[in-house]
Amino acid sequence: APSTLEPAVLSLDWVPNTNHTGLYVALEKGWYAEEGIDLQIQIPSDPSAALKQVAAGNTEFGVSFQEEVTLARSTGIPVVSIAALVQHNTSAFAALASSGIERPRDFQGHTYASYSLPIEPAIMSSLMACDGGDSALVDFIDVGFDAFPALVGGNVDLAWIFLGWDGVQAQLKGIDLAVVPLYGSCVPDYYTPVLIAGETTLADKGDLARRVLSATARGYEYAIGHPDEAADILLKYSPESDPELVRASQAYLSPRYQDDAASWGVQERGVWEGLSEWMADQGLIERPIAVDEAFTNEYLP
Amino acid sequence: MPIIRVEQVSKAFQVDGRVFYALDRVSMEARQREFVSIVGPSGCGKSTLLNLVAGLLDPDDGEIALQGDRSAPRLGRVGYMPQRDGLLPWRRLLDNLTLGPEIMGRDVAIARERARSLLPLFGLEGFERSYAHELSGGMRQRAALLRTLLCEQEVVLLDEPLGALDALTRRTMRDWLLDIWERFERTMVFVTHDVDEAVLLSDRIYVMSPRPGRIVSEITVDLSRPRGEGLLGQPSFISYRDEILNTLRESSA
Amino acid sequence: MPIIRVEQVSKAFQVDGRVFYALDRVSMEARQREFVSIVGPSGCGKSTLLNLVAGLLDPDDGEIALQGDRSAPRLGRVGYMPQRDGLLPWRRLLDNLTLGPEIMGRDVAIARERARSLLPLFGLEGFERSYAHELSGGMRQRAALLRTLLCEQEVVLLDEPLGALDALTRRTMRDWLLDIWERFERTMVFVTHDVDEAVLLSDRIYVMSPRPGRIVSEITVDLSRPRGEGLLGQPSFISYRDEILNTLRESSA
Amino acid sequence: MIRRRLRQLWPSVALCTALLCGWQAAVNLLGVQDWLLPSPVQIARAGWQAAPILCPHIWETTRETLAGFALALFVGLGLGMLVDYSSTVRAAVYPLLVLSQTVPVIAIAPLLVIWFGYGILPKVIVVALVCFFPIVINTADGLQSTDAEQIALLRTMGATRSQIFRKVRLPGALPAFFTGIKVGITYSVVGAIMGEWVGASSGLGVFMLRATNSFRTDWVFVSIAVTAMLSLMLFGAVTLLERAALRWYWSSRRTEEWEEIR
Amino acid sequence: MIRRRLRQLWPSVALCTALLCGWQAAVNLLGVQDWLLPSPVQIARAGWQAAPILCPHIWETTRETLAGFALALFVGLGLGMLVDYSSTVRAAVYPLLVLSQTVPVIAIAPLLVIWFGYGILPKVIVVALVCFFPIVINTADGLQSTDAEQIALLRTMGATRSQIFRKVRLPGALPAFFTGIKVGITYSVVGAIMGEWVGASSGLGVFMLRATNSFRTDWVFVSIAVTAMLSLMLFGAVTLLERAALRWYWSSRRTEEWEEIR
Ligand SMILES: Nc1ncnc2c1ncn2[C@@H]1O[C@H](COP(=O)(O)OP(=O)(O)OP(=O)(O)O)[C@@H](O)[C@H]1O
Ligand SMILES: Nc1ncnc2c1ncn2[C@@H]1O[C@H](COP(=O)(O)OP(=O)(O)OP(=O)(O)O)[C@@H](O)[C@H]1O
Ligand SMILES: [Mg+2]
Ligand SMILES: [Mg+2]
Repeated sequence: APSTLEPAVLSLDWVPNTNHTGLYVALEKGWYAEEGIDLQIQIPSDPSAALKQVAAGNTEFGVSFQEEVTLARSTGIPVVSIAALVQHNTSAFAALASSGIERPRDFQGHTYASYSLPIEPAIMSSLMACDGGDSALVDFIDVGFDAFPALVGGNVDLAWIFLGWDGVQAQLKGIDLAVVPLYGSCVPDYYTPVLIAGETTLADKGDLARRVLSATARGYEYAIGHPDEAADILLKYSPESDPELVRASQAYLSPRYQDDAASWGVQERGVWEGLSEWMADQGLIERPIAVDEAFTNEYLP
Repeated sequence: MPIIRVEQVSKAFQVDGRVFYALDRVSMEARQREFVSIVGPSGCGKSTLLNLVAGLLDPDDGEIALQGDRSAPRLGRVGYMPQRDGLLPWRRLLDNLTLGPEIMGRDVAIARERARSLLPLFGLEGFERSYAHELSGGMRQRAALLRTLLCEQEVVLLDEPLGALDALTRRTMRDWLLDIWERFERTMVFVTHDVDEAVLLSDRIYVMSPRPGRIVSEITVDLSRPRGEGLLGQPSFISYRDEILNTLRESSA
Repeated sequence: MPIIRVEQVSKAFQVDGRVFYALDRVSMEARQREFVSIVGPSGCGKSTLLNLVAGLLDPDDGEIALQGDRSAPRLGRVGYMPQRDGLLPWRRLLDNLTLGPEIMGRDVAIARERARSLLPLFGLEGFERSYAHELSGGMRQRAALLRTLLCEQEVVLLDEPLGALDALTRRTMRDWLLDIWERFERTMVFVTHDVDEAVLLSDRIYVMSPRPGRIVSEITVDLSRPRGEGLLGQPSFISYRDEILNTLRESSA
Repeated sequence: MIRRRLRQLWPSVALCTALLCGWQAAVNLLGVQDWLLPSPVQIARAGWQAAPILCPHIWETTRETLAGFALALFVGLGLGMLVDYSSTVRAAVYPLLVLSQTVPVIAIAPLLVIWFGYGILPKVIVVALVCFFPIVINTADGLQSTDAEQIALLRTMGATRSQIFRKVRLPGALPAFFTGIKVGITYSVVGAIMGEWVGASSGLGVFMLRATNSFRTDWVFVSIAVTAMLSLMLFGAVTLLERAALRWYWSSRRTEEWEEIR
Repeated sequence: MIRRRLRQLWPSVALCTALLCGWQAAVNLLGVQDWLLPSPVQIARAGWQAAPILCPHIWETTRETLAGFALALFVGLGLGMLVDYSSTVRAAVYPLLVLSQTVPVIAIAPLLVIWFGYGILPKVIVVALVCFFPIVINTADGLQSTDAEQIALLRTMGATRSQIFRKVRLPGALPAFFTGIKVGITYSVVGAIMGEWVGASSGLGVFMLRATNSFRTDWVFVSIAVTAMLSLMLFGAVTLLERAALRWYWSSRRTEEWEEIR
């Protein structure tokens, strides 16, 4: 009976997009209810706010990113990554194809629209260093509101985009982008986005986490198998989104949720260690974090 | 025991940085049921004196006692008609008139009825719902006078209540004032520029001189009441009048 | 040719939703160098008439001509002292006095000098830098009068300019007004409640009746000038005075 | 009466129409891409299309706005009076009022959610926070501007502080109070939208964010248009209320208007 | 004079100190995590530590604020006068003014960037956009409240519209104008921060974003504290200016204050 459902809040990192499809599928199909959960999905003011709410424990679950979790844990914020929503980093640096930028060292002398994330300069400099460039010659502009329009409008030369969303959008609009993907470059791969929970939540309501992940995994598995239906479900919950964009993006992302992993959501220790050490090298965190506390596969079905 | 007793009161203002004495050791009093007038040249401190008695100002020096009490606050114990009418612009005439009873917590409905019944006498009938800016200068003054009297205080201070009125209206108002005073046993302090009026109305008259404001003479008017306009030509009247005018003339010279 | 000519002018206001005639077919005129007074009971429309002549209001009916011109705008062509002083609260006294010359684009420095030289006569010396709220009622009125005369217009409308003044100050101001009028060949329209004053000063007197405001009588005062206070007791003076008072009494009855 | 109101509307309608036409022409002639700046016609079309989705969002935002503004009114008036109560209170409270406006909502968003959850409350609080400030300052300054003569008169009648306040200060401060309300209500809908960014699942702010993220600029502009319309309606309602409440004030101004050659 | 000013400061200093102590105690006693809400002591320590980094940001934001506010003043006063010019202009322009406040900066950020780039200009525009509105409304309402008798007097002197405006309306509207300025200036620094979110490489807004994303809540609060301090200083400066400009006004109010039993 619905009256016995256990309420839980899940805070997205940002407005609903295809990263979140599995969540909405599970919601729509009633799989959370089957697990006895009344899941509420909320949208925060910004990603870091979601993480803090989860850490504080008044929001049970959240969507975040591995580098954020690493950073947060290094400052003592008790959040744990419990599932990888997408197995590999789909971020990329993008420029307009007409700009002539093709590889990282070409970034020199150009302007870059930054989200003010601390990881951006580090990644940029590593990437460029591998290619014999110098990131000091890139002009960073912090764009609090939106980077992609600035890129397309020609106000900046470079922006950080998500291939599964901005990249798809560019294709649909017939904008030719030159992209330098992070996955496969000399920068360590990491999980983005991930599902997180607070340490206290896990300690007190470990079973809830297990049930949520069980339903969520079903949702993502469905999305992997039925991209079109899954896209329609997402659109039902986010009718403001552009259907064409969502469908194309879903087609791009569905095979990438699980990708080469044994099952959906699994995270590897190596990936966590790799990023943590790299971030420590870059001075983003003082010392590598204890990765075993930062992530767990324990709650996955 | 006098109802109002002002003893050696001084009051100074700052004018252009310098201290300026508006009142200098002024003493005066008004006994129960007395009609006291204050005459004096413009700017001699008459309004300041009334402000002090009403409790709006505190003396820099000296003491003021209402009903023998020197220390009690004076605000709210006299009916005061200030020189400028002070009608509230957002109230219609009738609501302006009943302000006093309203503040004092009396029955406003009764006050309204009383005000309404007096409107014709004050030449304000038909203007019950007018705002102040729709009234003529004299009408505003009459409204302020009526408002003051509707406060029904035993002691009434009037600062040039008839200044903006023509001779006829003035006489009506004056008669009515005397009537109120006699019938309801009021004590009146009356500031005026009109020496004839002062003599006609008063039991006692204080004459003031300016800069600094001082009381230069106190005249008791020993004319029998009721006093009509017919008195104006009589020698006793004229002698009072001339005495006051002379005092004024001398003190200003 | 009269400098001011008011012909069959009517003016109505809305009072409580009803139309109310403040002036009903009023005709009057003032010739060059003439001293014209208007007397009438409070609320009869004297201020309204002056507002019309000054151009602040437009007649609902009838015509007004300044210097023979019926159609030209009247604003800015007469010196006008309104019944309420209208001193600007953010200006110090001296700056209030020179407002007219300032508006008319005359040399303000000269006007200031002139104002300063007249301050003692007006009993305002030492208050050059006072704000309006620091002046007594009579001082405000004198300031307004001085401000009006510093406009140096040929035609001057004065709405009860001496109402708040005591007899002595009043006489000084009156004498000075006459002096200005004679020396500088002004045309004066003077609203007063004081019938004596009207007779003493005027060449011609209009008497008004109230509701609706009408001119009930026009009296030409044939007394030789200069006219002193001594005139007050003389039979010719008294007959003028009584005539006016009688007219007023009758029209109000 | 109503016809006069309508006559007063035409200048703004005319000007708005002219601006919209200019915008349309500029977009068409300059070939501005629609994802950057859609034309009015595109926006109208998008609005038509989005209407069914939009309605519940509008309703949600309206609720938040009204509740928040009511709170702002209450708090603003209360604080305005408090600040007027004594110069010590004034000196103590004023800086805090200023402080309250200098904290970006986004910076305290996590706190708001943790304290007040995801319900309507945090949005109501954000709206109130945004709107109350002009109301307080205008009320306080209006109360302070009371005519000294009027106060003196009431004091001679033995009026208590609270009587002076109710009978003189408050009516005298009403014009300034309404000015503050007009400024405040203008911010209210935008305040609700900002409140929704703290965390919400419906409302115009949510709609706007989602549309932005989908690069549906036309829908973004639809939500701006709706926001603007809501704000204008509220502003208009306050203006009507002002006219009604300040009849004496406007009647004495009107005198001036016909007196003046405009 | 200066001692009196200082004496006026103590209530606010006392209240602020009390509030800060309460905050500190609450954080300590309730064990609030510092990444959620740092204590005042932690903020102060973080401020000390961040000072060298912070200074250029503060300077940048101050520049934007001042330039933007100057523009707002200019535009606000100008529009206030324009709106007062005729009731037709008023009716036409007022809705546009309201509209200008209902567009969230986030929605027009891309346009701002495309039109004005990443220089100081878009920030100045955002500040002006945020601040000018209360100035216009207060100026317009203040101008409208002019005493009808005073205007009548000037008209009899043959004053032109512009003379009436300069000699009566404007001085009479000054108190309301200053109220508007006080409200506007309070928004100015936050406006600059929002302007920086449109795109900037330095400024308090940038600092705040970076600190937020690095989970340095203490630094976020440092930047809020700096914002608050800047805003307070500007507000204080305006208040001083108001006192100086409205000597007549305050002198007539003072009469009332010593008259009143407070
Ligand atoms: N608030 C004030 N600040 C400075 N000076 C003042 C103040 N109030 C009154 N004065 C001065 O005190 C003197 C006396 O003023 P007051 O109003 O008592 O005169 P008055 O006798 O009533 O004159 P009038 O007959 O003209 O009304 C005047 O010179 C006036 O300028
Ligand atoms: N703006 C207005 N609206 C409505 N009625 C008005 C207005 N102005 C004047 N009146 C009315 O017109 C009549 C004449 O007013 P006016 O001021 O001309 O009288 P007055 O002769 O100057 O009186 P007083 O001697 O008392 O100053 C009065 O009844 C007044 O109520
Ligand atoms: Mg006086
Ligand atoms: Mg009159």
